[in-house]
Amino acid sequence: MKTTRILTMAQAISEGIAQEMTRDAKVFVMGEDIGSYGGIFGATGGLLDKFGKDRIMDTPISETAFIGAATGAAAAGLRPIVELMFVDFFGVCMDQIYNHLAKNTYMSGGHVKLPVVLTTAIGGGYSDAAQHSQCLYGTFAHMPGIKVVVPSNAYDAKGLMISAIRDDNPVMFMYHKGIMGLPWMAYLEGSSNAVPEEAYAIPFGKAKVLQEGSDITIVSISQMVQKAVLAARELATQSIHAEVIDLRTLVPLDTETVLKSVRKTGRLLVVDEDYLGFGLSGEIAALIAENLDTVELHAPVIRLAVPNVPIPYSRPLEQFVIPQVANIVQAVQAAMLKKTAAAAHA
Amino acid sequence: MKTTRILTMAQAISEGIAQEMTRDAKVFVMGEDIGSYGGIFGATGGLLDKFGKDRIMDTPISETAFIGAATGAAAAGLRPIVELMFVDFFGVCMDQIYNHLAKNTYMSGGHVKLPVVLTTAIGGGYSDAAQHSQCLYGTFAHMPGIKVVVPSNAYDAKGLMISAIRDDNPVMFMYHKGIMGLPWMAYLEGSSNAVPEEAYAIPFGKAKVLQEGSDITIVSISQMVQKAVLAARELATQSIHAEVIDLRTLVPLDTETVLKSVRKTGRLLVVDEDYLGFGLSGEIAALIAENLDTVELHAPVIRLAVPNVPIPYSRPLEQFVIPQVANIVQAVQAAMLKKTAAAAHA
Amino acid sequence: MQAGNEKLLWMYEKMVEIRYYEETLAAVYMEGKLPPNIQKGLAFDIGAGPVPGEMHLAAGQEPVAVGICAHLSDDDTVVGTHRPHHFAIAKGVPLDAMTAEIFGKVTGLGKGKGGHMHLFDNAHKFSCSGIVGASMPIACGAALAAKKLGTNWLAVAFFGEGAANQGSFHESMNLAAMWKLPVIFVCEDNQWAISVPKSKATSIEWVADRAASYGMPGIRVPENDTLQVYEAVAPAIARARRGQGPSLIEIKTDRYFGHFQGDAETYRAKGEVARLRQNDPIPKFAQLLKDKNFMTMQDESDIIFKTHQWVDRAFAFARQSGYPSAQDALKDVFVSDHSNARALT
Amino acid sequence: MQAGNEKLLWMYEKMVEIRYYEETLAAVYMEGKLPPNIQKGLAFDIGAGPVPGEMHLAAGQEPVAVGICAHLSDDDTVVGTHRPHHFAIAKGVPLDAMTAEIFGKVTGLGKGKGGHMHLFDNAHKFSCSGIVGASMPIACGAALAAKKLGTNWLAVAFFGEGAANQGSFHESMNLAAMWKLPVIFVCEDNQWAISVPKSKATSIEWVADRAASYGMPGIRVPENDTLQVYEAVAPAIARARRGQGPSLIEIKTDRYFGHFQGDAETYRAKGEVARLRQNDPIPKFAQLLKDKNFMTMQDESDIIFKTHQWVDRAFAFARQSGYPSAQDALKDVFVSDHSNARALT
Ligand SMILES: Cc1ncc(C[n+]2csc(CCOP(=O)(O)OP(=O)(O)O)c2C)c(N)n1
Ligand SMILES: Cc1ncc(C[n+]2csc(CCOP(=O)(O)OP(=O)(O)O)c2C)c(N)n1
Ligand SMILES: [Mg+2]
Ligand SMILES: [Mg+2]
Repeated sequence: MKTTRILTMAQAISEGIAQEMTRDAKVFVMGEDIGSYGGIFGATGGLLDKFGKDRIMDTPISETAFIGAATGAAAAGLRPIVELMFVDFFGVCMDQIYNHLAKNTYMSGGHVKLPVVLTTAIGGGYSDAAQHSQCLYGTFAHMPGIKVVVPSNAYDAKGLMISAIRDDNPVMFMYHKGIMGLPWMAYLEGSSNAVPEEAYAIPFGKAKVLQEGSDITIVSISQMVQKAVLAARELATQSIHAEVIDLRTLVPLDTETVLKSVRKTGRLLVVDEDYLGFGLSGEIAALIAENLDTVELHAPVIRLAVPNVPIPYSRPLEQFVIPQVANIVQAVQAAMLKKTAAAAHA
Repeated sequence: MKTTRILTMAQAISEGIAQEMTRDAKVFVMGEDIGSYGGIFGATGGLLDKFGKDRIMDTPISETAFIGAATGAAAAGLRPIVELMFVDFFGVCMDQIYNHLAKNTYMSGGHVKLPVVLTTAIGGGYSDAAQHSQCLYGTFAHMPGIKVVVPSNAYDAKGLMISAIRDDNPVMFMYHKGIMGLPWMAYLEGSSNAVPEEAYAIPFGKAKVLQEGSDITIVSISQMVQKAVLAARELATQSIHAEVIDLRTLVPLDTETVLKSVRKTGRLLVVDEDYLGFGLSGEIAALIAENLDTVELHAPVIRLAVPNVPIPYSRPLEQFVIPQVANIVQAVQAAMLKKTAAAAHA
Repeated sequence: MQAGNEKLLWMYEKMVEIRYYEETLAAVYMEGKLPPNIQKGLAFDIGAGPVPGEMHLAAGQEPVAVGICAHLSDDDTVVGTHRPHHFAIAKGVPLDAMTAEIFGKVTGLGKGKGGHMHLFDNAHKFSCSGIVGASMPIACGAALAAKKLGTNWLAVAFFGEGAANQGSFHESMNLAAMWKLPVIFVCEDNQWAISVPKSKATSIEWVADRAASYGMPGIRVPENDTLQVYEAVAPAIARARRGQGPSLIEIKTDRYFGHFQGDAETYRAKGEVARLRQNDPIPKFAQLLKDKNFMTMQDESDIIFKTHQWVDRAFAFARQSGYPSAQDALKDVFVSDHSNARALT
Repeated sequence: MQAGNEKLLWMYEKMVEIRYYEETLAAVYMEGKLPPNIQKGLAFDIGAGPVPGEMHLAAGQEPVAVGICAHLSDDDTVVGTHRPHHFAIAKGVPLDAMTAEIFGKVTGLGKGKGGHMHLFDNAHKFSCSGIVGASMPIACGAALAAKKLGTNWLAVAFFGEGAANQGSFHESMNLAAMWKLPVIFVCEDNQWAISVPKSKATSIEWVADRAASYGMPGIRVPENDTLQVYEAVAPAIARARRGQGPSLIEIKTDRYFGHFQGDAETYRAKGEVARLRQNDPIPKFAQLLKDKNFMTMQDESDIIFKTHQWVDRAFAFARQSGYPSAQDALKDVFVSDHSNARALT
């Protein structure tokens, strides 16, 4: 009997973790304030009561030590879940993340198995300023050795979390604060959705086409997916039919779904809350540029992302640099009017 | 009277530093083994003898402390040059680099001036494996707040170093080990060239067209520029005329020079020693994809970069993942045969 | 070192000012954040109201800030934490520009770009950071500059007891000791790092004892008492000014509010805060000043009146100031603009 | 704890094996790296020859490795440094696969992907890293696993005295102490971090004294002496196995080669190495064993013969093994391949 309820993404994540912890005694959680506090963003809510302090371990503020310890414990056969409270803090522990957790499998010729899930909060929009509002998934996707999972809704989050825990490789699981459904932060409600009670796994590397459309492809991830869906709804009233793709994971990256869609629509808008330059939006645009032998574009690719500035604190500034639904609508409208030079010739 | 000599890039860098240190008593250098050793890669060779240990300061292996100290000293009016021995070690000190050095100017509304030059060695090709061979300039260019300078030859290195020291903002100065002209590492000899004795500054954000050509644009940076020049030479014997562009700085990025060239050639190959995904090669390809209204491509864009794997140790593996002259030649040949779907139609 | 009358009154004044500042902010912070003005279903909305985002208040921790800053001049550098207001006020950061920053206004210290965890004031050599442990390396740099410039200025790095387990603590202490930098490392032990008590995070009782690892003096201040702080740190200050290097000082203090505003504090024993507040250092200090005839009742009410007026005026200033214009977000990445910043299409 | 005869002979054997291994490697390393076979104008080419890249040798530091590893079994974890061979050999890592790895051959521990700073052997629970200070957090994790699995296994983190100023040292020591993890932190003090002497980098004399900062025992071993190491660490080992938590041990030792091969060592006083070599712990240990009649002349020459044979065979194995095929570079990013790896076009 399959039962579903509407859950918030935070609830879905902690439920996924709890089910895997019940199934597999090797799974445990470490991090700051993940015990009695339940995780600052609720990702480990209720777990301490269920599993006790030997499996739900609050740590000192020593990210290098405890994330490195996750690597060591995983190499020794356990399956740690370890939380970096905000992705913005990665700089204090990046060496353990990318020189060890991400590389030891490769450097050992595949002999060292590191089943670690590194959870972390991303995203802005609530005036937490430059050190607490970034996405940075582009940074992690750039460096090989860690899978990068970035869910946009509760259903996906649970299924992807279960896959992450069962994966024998390091997985970075990045949840956007503005879709966790926290009782203390406004959120995009599309992110709370029906979640089966039973455990289920969503495979990595499969993008989801959230809405089909023939005019333009909107590729996005995380909270921006929710904004893209709202924009697409608005565009539909203007008879512009956008296809909305949620990448769900960046490593592995589902290039086929994107290519297939852009071959159909001939237009691409990438919507991204990470920095514009040298990141996700560039990678997706490049994918099209590399495949122009099989993709025919009607309009140049458009990228919406944080315009290469740190996230400012003040609300009007922050709202200006983070892509909003209105920006997406406008960008699509602009794309519909633009023509590639080649198309103009033809 | 202007005098020039052939210098190695290491010599050019240390000469540039020495001249600025002589000019400005506020400039000093900190780092591991930068004193009596002269920098592991020679970037500070001879400086200890010239300026003494108060201005050429060997540090403990405490990158967070001494790079953070550079930020603090700069805010207090000094102009530190600080060395991170290999860029691969950034993970132990990234918080100080990107949450403080890179952001304090912005977060202070432009009031805090941080004239810091952060020098670091990049690149592989000599079997130093996954923790000592990366480029990672894409990572630093992705995050706003630091200028990113990556010279390909001695002449540029000196002029860019002098600009870096005179700049009132943080500058990451990344020198590739394989073009430093070290007496203990094979290098691409095009990197040692004529360098005026006098001090001179090369402005940031100006790419250099190293060789004009009409068939394809090769965009590159650092050591790969030297490889691209060799490939272009070989291609010329096959009557393929490649235009070779050295970006020189990634932040600021000279998009105009790239666009202008690709408008002319209709073909683009990006050659990059950083990881392929979510980095430099994607950004340059995206630049074209965004500008397809004014750029008409004959062939899809091609990217050559490290194929999303850590740098392997073993020579045949490493040589396989790092783009070589032969790969560049082949990629150009392939590009000359390919057609975009739009061009095929026309 | 004995504090003169003026210094004592200054300390009292600053503590009163800080306390009233934090209490005012606590109230203002809630504006617009509660139902029915927020998204349906929420109990609170952190991003709403005139002061959005996280808010870490320092009520109860005033002795740390004023006891240390009483020894400093404008030439000395202070680097604070994510909980920075008490340090900023004690260091003399102007209330108007600071408050405007906290409101995200263009008249703010950082033109609204920084916010409450990112207050920068060159004139008073004050800065802070939202990253735990980040104050220490930066203070080392300021101290290095002081030394290189041939001055007797010093730098103070404030940090919480939670931060004392961050790698930056160790690296900075060693560097400062090695180079004899004039830094005072000040650990505010309020016993909590968000929900994690010191006893679960720090393997020894006193962070101050870690000074021995670096060959520097370690000073324990066992009570949240202004005069104790002031006197205990004096030798460290003198030592630093004499060019003899850094010291580490740890002060037991109390956090009266939650870690941030909106924190349900379920991890705290019921009544803990009420108990702590019985030891409030401000009335205690007032009593002392009055007992010793350093302060009259009139002085006291003057101080209260004037500091409250300052704070009220600063909040009024902040409220009346305008927001920066949206496009300004693209400026100030660099002091002269050559960034890759570009507007959304 | 007194070492039995067998243990003593094992220690001697391993030291002889390590020394001969490092000396052999020093010679092999130079093959192909000198004129006239390299680029004109170079004195040396680090990337050339059968063993390219950086090479950090541990000759002189054998007592650290064998004195500690003599207490360990295959169930205990060792995490080494950028200078890892002595630890690997003492921990029982097979010489053939290790040497093949150093040659970049497909028969290597990591199929040639790791190289000399990245030796991984699951069977002997050995790993290492080229990042200074990185061994400590990872050893904490291995110890945490040992504890969670209900065993009395332990983990050893080796690191240089230079690494003792890296933040990871502090964080790991505190975490291990807090959680009573069975970790032995072993600081190899060879007095140099590349060209920087300990006296210019570390603000106190003994790293071991930093143990007090964490409430764990600190053990000083003032001589590069195998038996001293073995005996001094015994209580720490016992303590860890009893579940009483970590210890820090520091051993004065000597680096006979340069930091890496090719290092001109201009920073070292002339004759320093010759002086150090007069205290060579291997002949000293041999003499002791013979004096106490634990080892005959015959035993000694058997040991030398057999260890040299092992090493020679390992080098022959490595030389005869093939290189991985280039395309294999795209494999092993993940244990089951779902990476974004893709071949150059
Ligand atoms: C490197 C880093 N890790 C974690 C955090 C999240 N965080 C913010 S404040 C805090 C607790 C700090 O405790 P303490 O240092 O005692 O200061 P207090 O809040 O008590 O003033 C934590 C964990 C952070 N900002 N930076
Ligand atoms: C984080 C980091 N910083 C710097 C280096 C460069 N480096 C490699 S070995 C070394 C010296 C290490 O000294 P020590 O820890 O004493 O070990 P030893 O070489 O003496 O064995 C340095 C600075 C590095 N590998 N990692
Ligand atoms: Mg605290
Ligand atoms: Mg050493």
